[in-house]
Amino acid sequence: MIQLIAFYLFATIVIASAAMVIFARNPVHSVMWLILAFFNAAGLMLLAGAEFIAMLLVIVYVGAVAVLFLFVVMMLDIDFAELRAGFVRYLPLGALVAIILAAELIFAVGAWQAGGVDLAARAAPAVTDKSNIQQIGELLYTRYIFLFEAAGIVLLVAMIGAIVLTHRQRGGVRIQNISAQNRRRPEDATRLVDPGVGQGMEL
Amino acid sequence: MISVGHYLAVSAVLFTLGVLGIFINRKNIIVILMAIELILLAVNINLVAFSAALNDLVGQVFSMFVLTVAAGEAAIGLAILVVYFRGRGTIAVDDANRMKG
Amino acid sequence: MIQAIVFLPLLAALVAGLGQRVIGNVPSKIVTTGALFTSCALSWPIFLSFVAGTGEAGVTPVLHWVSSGALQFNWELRVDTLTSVMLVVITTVSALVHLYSWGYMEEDPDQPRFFAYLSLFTFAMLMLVTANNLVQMFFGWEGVGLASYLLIGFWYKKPSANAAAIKAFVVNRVGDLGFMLGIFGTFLVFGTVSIPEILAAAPGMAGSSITFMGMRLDTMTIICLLLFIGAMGKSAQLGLHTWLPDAMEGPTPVSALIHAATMVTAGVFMVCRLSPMFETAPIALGVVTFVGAATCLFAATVGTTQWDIKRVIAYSTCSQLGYMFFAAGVGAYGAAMFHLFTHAFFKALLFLGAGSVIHSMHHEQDMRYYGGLRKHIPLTYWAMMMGTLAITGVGIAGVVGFAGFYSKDGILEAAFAAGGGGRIAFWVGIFAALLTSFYSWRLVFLTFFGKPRWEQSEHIQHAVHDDHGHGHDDHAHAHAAHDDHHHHDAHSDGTAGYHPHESPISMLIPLVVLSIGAVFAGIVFHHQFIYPEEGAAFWKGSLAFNEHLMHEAHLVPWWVKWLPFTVMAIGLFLAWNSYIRNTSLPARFVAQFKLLHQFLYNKWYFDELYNFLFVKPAFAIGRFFWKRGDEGTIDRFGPDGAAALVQGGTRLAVRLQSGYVYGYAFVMLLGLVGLASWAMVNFL
Amino acid sequence: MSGLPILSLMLAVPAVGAIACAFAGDRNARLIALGATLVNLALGILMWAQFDVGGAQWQFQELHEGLFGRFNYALGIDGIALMLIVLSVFLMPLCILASWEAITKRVGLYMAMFLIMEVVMIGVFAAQDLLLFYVFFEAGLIPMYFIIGIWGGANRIYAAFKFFLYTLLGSVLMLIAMIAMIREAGTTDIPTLLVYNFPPEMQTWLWLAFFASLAVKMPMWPVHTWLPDAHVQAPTAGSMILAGVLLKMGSYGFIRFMMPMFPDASAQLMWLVFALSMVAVVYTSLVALVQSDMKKLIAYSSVAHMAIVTAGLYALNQQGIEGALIIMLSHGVVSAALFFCVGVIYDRLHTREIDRYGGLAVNMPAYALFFMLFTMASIGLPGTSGFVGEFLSLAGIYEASSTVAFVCTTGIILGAAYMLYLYRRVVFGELTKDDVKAMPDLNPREWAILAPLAAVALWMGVYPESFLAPMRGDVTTVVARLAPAKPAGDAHLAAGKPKAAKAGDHGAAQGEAHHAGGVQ
Amino acid sequence: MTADLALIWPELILTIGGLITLMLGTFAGDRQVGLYQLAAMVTLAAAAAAVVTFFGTDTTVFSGTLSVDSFGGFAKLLIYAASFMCILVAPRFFKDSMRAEYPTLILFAALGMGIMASSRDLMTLYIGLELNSLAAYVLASFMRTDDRSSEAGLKYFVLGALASGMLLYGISLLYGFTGTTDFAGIAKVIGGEMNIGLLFGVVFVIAGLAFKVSAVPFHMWTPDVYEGAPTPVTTFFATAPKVAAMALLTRVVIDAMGPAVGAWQQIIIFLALASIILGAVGAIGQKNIKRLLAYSSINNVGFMLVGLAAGTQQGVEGVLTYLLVYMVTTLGAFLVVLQLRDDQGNQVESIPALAGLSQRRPGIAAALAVFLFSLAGIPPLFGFWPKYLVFEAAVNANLVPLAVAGIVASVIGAYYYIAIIKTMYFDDKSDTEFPKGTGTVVEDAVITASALWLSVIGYLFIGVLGVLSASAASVLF
Repeated sequence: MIQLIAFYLFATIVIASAAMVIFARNPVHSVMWLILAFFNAAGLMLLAGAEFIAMLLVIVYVGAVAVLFLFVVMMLDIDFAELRAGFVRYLPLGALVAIILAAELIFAVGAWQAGGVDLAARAAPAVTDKSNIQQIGELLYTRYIFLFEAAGIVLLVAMIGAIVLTHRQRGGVRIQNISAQNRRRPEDATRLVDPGVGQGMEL
Repeated sequence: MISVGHYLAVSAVLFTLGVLGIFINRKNIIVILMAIELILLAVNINLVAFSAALNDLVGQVFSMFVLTVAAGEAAIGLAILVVYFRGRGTIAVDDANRMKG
Repeated sequence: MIQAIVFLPLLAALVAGLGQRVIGNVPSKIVTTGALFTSCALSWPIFLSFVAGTGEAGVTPVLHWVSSGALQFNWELRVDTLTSVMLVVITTVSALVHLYSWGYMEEDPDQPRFFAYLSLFTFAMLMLVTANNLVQMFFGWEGVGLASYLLIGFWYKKPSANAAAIKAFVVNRVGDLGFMLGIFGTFLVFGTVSIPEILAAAPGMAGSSITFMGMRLDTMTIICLLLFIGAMGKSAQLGLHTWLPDAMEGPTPVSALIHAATMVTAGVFMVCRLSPMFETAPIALGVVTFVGAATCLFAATVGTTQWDIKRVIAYSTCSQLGYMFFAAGVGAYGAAMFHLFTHAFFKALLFLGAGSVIHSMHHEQDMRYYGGLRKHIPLTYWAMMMGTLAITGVGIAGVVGFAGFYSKDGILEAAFAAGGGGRIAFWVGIFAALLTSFYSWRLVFLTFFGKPRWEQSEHIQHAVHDDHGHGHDDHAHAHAAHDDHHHHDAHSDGTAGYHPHESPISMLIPLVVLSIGAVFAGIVFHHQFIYPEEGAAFWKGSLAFNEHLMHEAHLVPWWVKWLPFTVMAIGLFLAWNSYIRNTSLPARFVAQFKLLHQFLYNKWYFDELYNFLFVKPAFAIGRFFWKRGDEGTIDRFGPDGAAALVQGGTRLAVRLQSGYVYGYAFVMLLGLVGLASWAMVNFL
Repeated sequence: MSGLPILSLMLAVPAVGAIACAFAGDRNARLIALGATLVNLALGILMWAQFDVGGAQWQFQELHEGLFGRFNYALGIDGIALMLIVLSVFLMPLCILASWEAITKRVGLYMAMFLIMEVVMIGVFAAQDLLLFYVFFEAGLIPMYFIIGIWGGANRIYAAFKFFLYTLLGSVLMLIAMIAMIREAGTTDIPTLLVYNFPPEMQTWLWLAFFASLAVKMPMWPVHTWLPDAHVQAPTAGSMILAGVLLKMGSYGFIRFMMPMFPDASAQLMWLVFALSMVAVVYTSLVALVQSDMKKLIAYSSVAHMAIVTAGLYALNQQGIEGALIIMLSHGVVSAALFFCVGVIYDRLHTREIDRYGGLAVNMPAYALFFMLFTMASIGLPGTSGFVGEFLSLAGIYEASSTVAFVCTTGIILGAAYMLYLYRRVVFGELTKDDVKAMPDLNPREWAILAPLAAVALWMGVYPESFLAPMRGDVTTVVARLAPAKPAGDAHLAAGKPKAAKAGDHGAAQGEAHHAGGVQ
Repeated sequence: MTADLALIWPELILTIGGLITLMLGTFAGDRQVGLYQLAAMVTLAAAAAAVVTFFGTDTTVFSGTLSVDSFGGFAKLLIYAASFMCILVAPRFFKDSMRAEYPTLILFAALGMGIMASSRDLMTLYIGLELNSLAAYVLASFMRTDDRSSEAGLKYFVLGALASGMLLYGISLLYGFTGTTDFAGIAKVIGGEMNIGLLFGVVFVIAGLAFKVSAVPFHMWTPDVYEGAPTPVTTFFATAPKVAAMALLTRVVIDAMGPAVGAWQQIIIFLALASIILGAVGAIGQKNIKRLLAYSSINNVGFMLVGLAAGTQQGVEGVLTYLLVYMVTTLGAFLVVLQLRDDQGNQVESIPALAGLSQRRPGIAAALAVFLFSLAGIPPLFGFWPKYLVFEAAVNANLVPLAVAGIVASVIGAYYYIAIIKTMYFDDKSDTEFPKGTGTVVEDAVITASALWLSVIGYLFIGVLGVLSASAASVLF
């Protein structure tokens, strides 16, 4: 029973905050709502017994992604006064289509409920004597090792991408060049001049 | 008892909200990026719910990959947004129509 | 020998036509004229051998032509009695016309071309009459059409000549449409286009029926009618006659050769050649009779009102062709051929005589500006007189007469003897004979008698005033000589100071020769052509000679035999009364019967009718199809429409590609929802 | 000699020539092109001489199986293809000569395009593989597109696009039908397909698809409107080859594919062909009558002539088909000649407006003579090539339907009207215009083009056996193939009670009549 | 597992090569273009060689998540070749702003595409796809200083993310309703009774993948991104990812959804027809040649989908052949576009500026004409052949109406191709000068070779292509 209450609570908040994410006028608020949504989604997952994913959600999404969003929102010098929510002309039509989509989806997933779903053999049935995280770990490092590595490369690409796009070699910044300093010899640095009388000063 | 259907319904609504968020917004690209995160969240809920219902861990592993990729995607997305902002000085969706036709 | 007769003219035409630059004018003329006289000389023995009864029909193969399945026809030259008659007619008249043209065309810069055309025509005509199959006949048929076209339009700078040439060709083509369909029908029915085979099989087809354009008809009737349409076109029968008067735009020798003596009689020849077929189709024969009689009457009525000397003769030709047809229609093929034969001589004579008049009158053709020419050009006058006597049928029944007398009386008697429709034709013929007499004598009186009325003629005025003339020596002399007394007597005697000269000798020889023919052709040959026993022996089955009918024709009542002469006399009197005795009479008559005169003068308004019915609509419809059909409908809704549709699609696609991300996302969503909904609907 | 792959050689010579032309200078390109086409003409004549009339149906066969994987490099000709190839190689040198002075810009490319055109034409007629045929059939679009587009008149772009897209649209449907045929019959080999019996209901669809393509190519009413535009805008030689050969690809398709491969559908849908042909004859002839542009007039006349071809073919009897084939050859020669005649004066005055001319007979007598000859050939004067074809095909049509024959025969009246009207306005009349007066008569080059055309036009008219003989056997084959499906003609000849029948003649006539009404 | 490693040499080579290239760029500096360019190209060549050695094997590695077979091999060869060309032409385009990250990203993208083409598990599919996509987003906005480039990247990213969301949602449904992510397992379940959840999964997955192949109505990004992205990147987008996505779509449709023909065939048919028509219609009137080629790619994808819609081995063979020919043609066309520089050395993308090109640069004009006619599928150019194959497959699968509609729409497509040819050949010269010598010998050689191959020589390869595509396609059946 308490699970049910918790579920409805989390579900309601997830949906409500998700709606706020897209409808909020201030992007900073949107990020906040997003964070709230993530937290509650994590709650939902906990309810479903996926502890690891739930934690991951909080750590990765809230801890990294959402903060990144916040960072960017702050960094981009956006004039918040101008950021009134502007919605497209065909919002009613769009909303209608979206509602149809949602209805269809809900209708579709209802089929699962109706039963008669003929399922294939499980690739990795969950067992009760191991913890969720252990089982996932085992799967990741055995069966899905290739994908795990590939996911690593995805992140590498994301890193390269982010750097290549945003990294700027700033002109006019003087940085220490040690080898140049070491290579420096007196004759490079000093110049002997012999100014004539009355010629030493150039004003 | 909470059935998988409940989760799926929530996820369906989230997904729809995410999609809606992408195209109803005229002003702010960054909200679009957040909407994308919502979509991925919906997918994750789906995967986890199915995983639980099927008593199969593949869904959760998948969900982890989705999370990973989503993080990368967010990074790239924001990087592109920054580049775009540097060039145009705006992140209004309405302004991003230099190419059309 | 027959090859030489037929192909010499072709050879000459090619040499003169293509080689004129190389060999020059005079040699070209010599080559063509020489070839024609040779042909002529070779033809007469053949004809005379048939007259003598020693001639043998035969076919000379020349070259393979076409064989396609059962449809096979070759180039062949057939000689039999019928052909031999045509051979002499064609080669003789043609040779004489060639000779005549030396004088008539003397001042023309394009003489080799003219002679080449003439020879080419002769070749085509000879191919027509020697044809052993319908297709070769059609070849000749169209070939003479071509030559006719070229010769009518010989003075191609004249717009009227060009128009007349096209008209001649196109109207003939209408007839050819019938001819071709007739050939097709014949082939379909008989499985061959060989004339002897068809004629042999024709009786077996009598009474059979066939579907033609959705109608169930008697086989032989429809075939014969189709073929007859061809004959109508070529022989200028009522309905398809409109080209013939216009064809007078061509040089006069051409009119004599093509539009009087030979080509226009091709239709008659065709009907005679295929007479065994026509014999199996009584309805078709009835139509032939009717059309012939109608033409005969029609042309005669129009002929009485025309002023152009050549047009009068042209309508006269048309009318005489009508006689020939109704002769054929009643079954008197021999009589038809006989009239064709004699007509060739006297009508060529009339035309050449008219040409001589025109030549001497400086190309003035309007009889209103003639008059009193008898003394100036006596030889021409006498030649014309012979021709007129022949055409009006002067003669004493049973004793002696001019050529036309024998042949025309033969026709009228046969028509009377045939009974039924023939009786009507007879009376029509009698009436036409009256008119013939009237307009023929009218022509003579207007031209040769009375006082000169030349001064009103622009041509004459032009000739008198223009010192340079056309570089024409004779005329230049005339001008120089008469310039001094031009002023004092020009207006008093109506001559405008112009002195016509008799034509050169080259033009007069043909006149003389043809006069002989016009006088004697009837009396010499009428036994062979139309007498029952001699006729049968002469024709030897080359046409469906009806001995019985010809026998009957000799037994008609006396008044029938005398009637033609009587009406001729009446006509002569009327003409004399109107144009010699009381010259104001015609004007009063015209004033009295204005409508009738207008109707006749305007040739029963056929040209206007056709113009209204066919020519104008053809152009209008053509323009309609072009602008409204091709451009307005087919292109508009077809390619251009499709292009516009695509352009519309492009505009739509471009608008869809708005550049806004949310727009794109929305389209994607719509696609997704659409596909999902579709899948769901399909599934449920 | 039998080992010589003469067809491949005929394809290779212009192909190599084309490449050479593309890189050669203006003067050399002309010479190369002329040389290549003359070599091909020689080869064509050699082939004709070697052709065994009455021998095997397919001769000079070459087969390289699997050269193209899924389909074969299979060449071979029957009499019909032989004649069309000979026509093509005959016209090509004349086209090159016709362009000798008229084309001054980008000569190399021009000559290359013409030589490619020649490859394509020979390929179309020689291909014995369905797909090979299609490749050649379509390939003709490209060079023609360039020829019209680069060297054409003022409105050339529109014309080039219309030509290209219109004919392409037609062709693609044929491709689908070909795929279905290959699937059904399991082969791309044309001789095999020719005797394959497709299911009747399938035939109908295949027939319609082929019809869509070939009718456009012919072109038949109402899909003819590209032709006047293309002709008007194309350069002289382009019009010559377009009218001379390219249109024949359509009718060749009729007799090569539609009739023998889909006999049931052919018989079933012959009314459609007849109906369209009848409309075309009258309609386009009337349109031709009111044209003020010489080339447009001749283009419309082409449509009318091709309508008689289609009707003749679909008479489905020996006369109709042989006649249609002769019209194809004749029209190839005559319309090419007529277009060249237009080109001759176009080169001098640079206008095709009929009203700008007049009186040419005065200063250009030789030209006037040739023009007259071709005009007469065009209107089917007996003794010229035009007559034999029209006569035979109309005779054949009459056997099938007298009504159709009647309507089609009206074409000879209208044909005479518009052609003579044209001739009159251009050649006859007073020579008044100064620029026209300054036009010189034919030069030797123009003589060299017109004289052979004239000779062939007359040859075909006087002794068509040279052309009919090689095709006869093939036509017989087609007719025999169609015989089971062919409907009886509409004549329904019924014997009556002969009145004066002689005993002997009766039976013979009846038998003959029956024969005539039945299978020819 | 180590045995498995021996079978994924291409992927390993690419990964290591990518890292080496990155290092070279970092340590030797972005100026050492030749160095890292060479490294990347050698890597691709080596990977391709590795693929060739595995051609003919048909096995799976890593617990069935990845397959090593001829189908993947065929696709990978194309992908690597395209990537190779895109690296080859880059330095001349980017000039000073050329950086080592470019070849690196291409290499990783190629890796991702290889994974896509070889995937036989929804998870592999997703990872491969994202690996490719992330690299692609970055590449699209690689010209950071160019507004159009960044806008292209932005649009590509947003819509790509949406599409991958759809895909993922579909995947989750498929997983939930079949209990597995394995293609074979899915096929087994899907062959049984269909339910609406599965159906939605199929629809969503196809929609997601349709985005990658840019099939209508998921094509919206294509024109903008093609126009905005740097030309070498556009070249890349138009070739390699098309191959990968098409191969992936084929694999998913045939391998995973094969038994449920009714579920996907109509969708594919719709996508095919919509793509053919809209691709053709949209291209008309375009003034930018890159944009036009984008529409052309949409159009051509439509034709490929016709082959896929047949769902038969013949159809897949047709698709593969189509991909090969399309790739050669498109590469050639883009190589020509890259050579179009005015006398200032600026890239010319405007179509009206091409007027009279045939007189200024006859060689490249002729080559472009060949490519365009080939794209239009006009025989005797080789572009006809793959079109023939896909339509043959459609007809043989009794999809005659589709074939008819498609082929008729192809005529609309022909219109804009010949319109460019018209501009180049029929129009008078434009003001833009096109000096010669804008291409390297290698580029010229590639253009010449592909133009020749596409003109008629290609027909001689039909046999070889048939064997190759048949052996690749047979893997799926």
